[in-house]
Amino acid sequence: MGYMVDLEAFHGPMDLLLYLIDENQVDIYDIPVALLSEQFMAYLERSGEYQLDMMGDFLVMASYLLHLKARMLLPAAPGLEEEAEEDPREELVQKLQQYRKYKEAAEQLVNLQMGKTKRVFFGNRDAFAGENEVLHAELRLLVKAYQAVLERFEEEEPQMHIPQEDVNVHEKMDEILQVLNEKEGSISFVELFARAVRRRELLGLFLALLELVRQQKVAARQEETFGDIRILLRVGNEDVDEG
Amino acid sequence: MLMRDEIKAAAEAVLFVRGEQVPIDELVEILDVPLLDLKGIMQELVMEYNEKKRGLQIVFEDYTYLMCSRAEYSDFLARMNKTVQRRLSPAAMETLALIAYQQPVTRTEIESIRGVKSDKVLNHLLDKGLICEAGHKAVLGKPLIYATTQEFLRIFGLAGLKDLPRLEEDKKNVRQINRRRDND
Amino acid sequence: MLMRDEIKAAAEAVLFVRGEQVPIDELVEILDVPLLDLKGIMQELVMEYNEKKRGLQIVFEDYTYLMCSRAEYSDFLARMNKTVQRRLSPAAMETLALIAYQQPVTRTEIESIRGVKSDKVLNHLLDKGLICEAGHKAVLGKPLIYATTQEFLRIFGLAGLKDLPRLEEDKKNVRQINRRRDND
Repeated sequence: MGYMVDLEAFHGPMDLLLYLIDENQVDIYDIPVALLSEQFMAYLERSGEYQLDMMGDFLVMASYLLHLKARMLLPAAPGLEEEAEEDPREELVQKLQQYRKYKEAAEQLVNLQMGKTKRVFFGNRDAFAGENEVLHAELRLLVKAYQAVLERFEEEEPQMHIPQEDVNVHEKMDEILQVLNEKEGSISFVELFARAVRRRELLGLFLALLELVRQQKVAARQEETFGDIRILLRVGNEDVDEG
Repeated sequence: MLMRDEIKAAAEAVLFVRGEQVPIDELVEILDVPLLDLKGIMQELVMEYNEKKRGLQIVFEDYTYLMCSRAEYSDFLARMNKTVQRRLSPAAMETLALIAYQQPVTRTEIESIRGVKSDKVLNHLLDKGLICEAGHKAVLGKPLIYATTQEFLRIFGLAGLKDLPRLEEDKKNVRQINRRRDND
Repeated sequence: MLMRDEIKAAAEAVLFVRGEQVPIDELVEILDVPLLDLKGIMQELVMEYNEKKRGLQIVFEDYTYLMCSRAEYSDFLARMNKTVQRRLSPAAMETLALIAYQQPVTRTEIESIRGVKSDKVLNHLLDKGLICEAGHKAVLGKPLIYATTQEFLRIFGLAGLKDLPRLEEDKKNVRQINRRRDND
């Protein structure tokens, strides 16, 4: 499996996850979390260049899947057998279905736009715009247009390409611990990953974080599903208190 | 004061030239006819268009009137319009669909469903005039809420939001989850 | 093959959506009806519109059909105070932005940055009153220089040019552009 994967083809982690569910022909109500999280991570590792700002979203999902996998491995608490036990995957299933609903809705909208399904057409308002027209002038759009033209202009200039060296996970682990010490033992996931400049570095940072969690040197806390995660430095066995 | 037929003809002319949804209040002002009278007259006009199976129709929704083509003729018109259609990226379409069905909706709600940061794609849709900021939600932080625009209806050929294609209800799905859990 | 009434309805829909003169040849192609048949059918349709004194009419001229409002109702149309919002094309916006930030600037300078011919878009901006000719540059050939107008400031809600948002990278880029200009 040495081929490169184009992560860009998936417009987000939910899309990739749905793809993997289809690909494995598994039931959405009985997701094999261990298998999917493994494949999900494999995709991230094998993916080609990808927009950095979106990589963070994929990593949030990856950490959620790993967390879910861990919960699935825990034995059911004794004495609670009579109560209907909640499947830890239920929230994910609902999220996936909700997402799939809008993905399908988007396809229906495209069909409407292209006239593949019956639609109406409005009149041609451009034909009659006379003296009553006002220009839609928004300063934000003006600034954006200026930035775009300058960027285009810059692209034409020859640019230096710095070769990328590989990222060492152990170095990254030290780096995370150092940052946590500087930040009094607590940093947000997003803030931590905002430091990374390159995709390989992001992935290295993420693997380093996983290793630190495994070694129980840091703890990760997520307040809500897909919400930001706080990384906390552990002192002995106690979590450092926030704030 | 105008005759009934003249009012109809004038309303036709106004709706035609505007080429978008015209609020009934505005029509009252332009035609100088009392609201109640106008409502009755417009109801007749809408029916006349429907009876004769013309190529055009007048649709009343949300206190606005819209003159647009009848859906039966969408094949001819789609063929004709092909060259001017611009496609949105899948990410933009997905976000737009979400807003269309859930509106009004905040950015946080959009991001929680999509699982990705959506500020760029929202700006793109705002720039295209397909969505607009429709006030603030009355919760902590008063986040902006987004809604679709007339331009959205125009591009996707909808006479109103009630014409959005029906989606499979997720209620059915929730029931399925519960049943399955019981079986396990 | 469509029925006579269906052809009429489809033709109505096409003329409505186009809102401009549609050549009869094009109508033949879109509706897939032989020219001679179509001529007869369209003649009937034009007459129906005229008989009923509707707000709209179909005008046949120079082998083109045009759907438009009837002159009798032009007073109402003039009364419409609702203004139509127009957007500048991306090319116009980009050129305007360049002039706003780099003024006074010559056409050659604009074209060297945009990388495309810009005479048409400059004329468009001049017509709209957003830019003006602000004298000549004191170099060989004495080219015209362009600057933004009061109207530009008014519609973008700026008290003066110094209120244009500063860009972080601005200074660097200006230097780069100047360098490039000197090299040309």
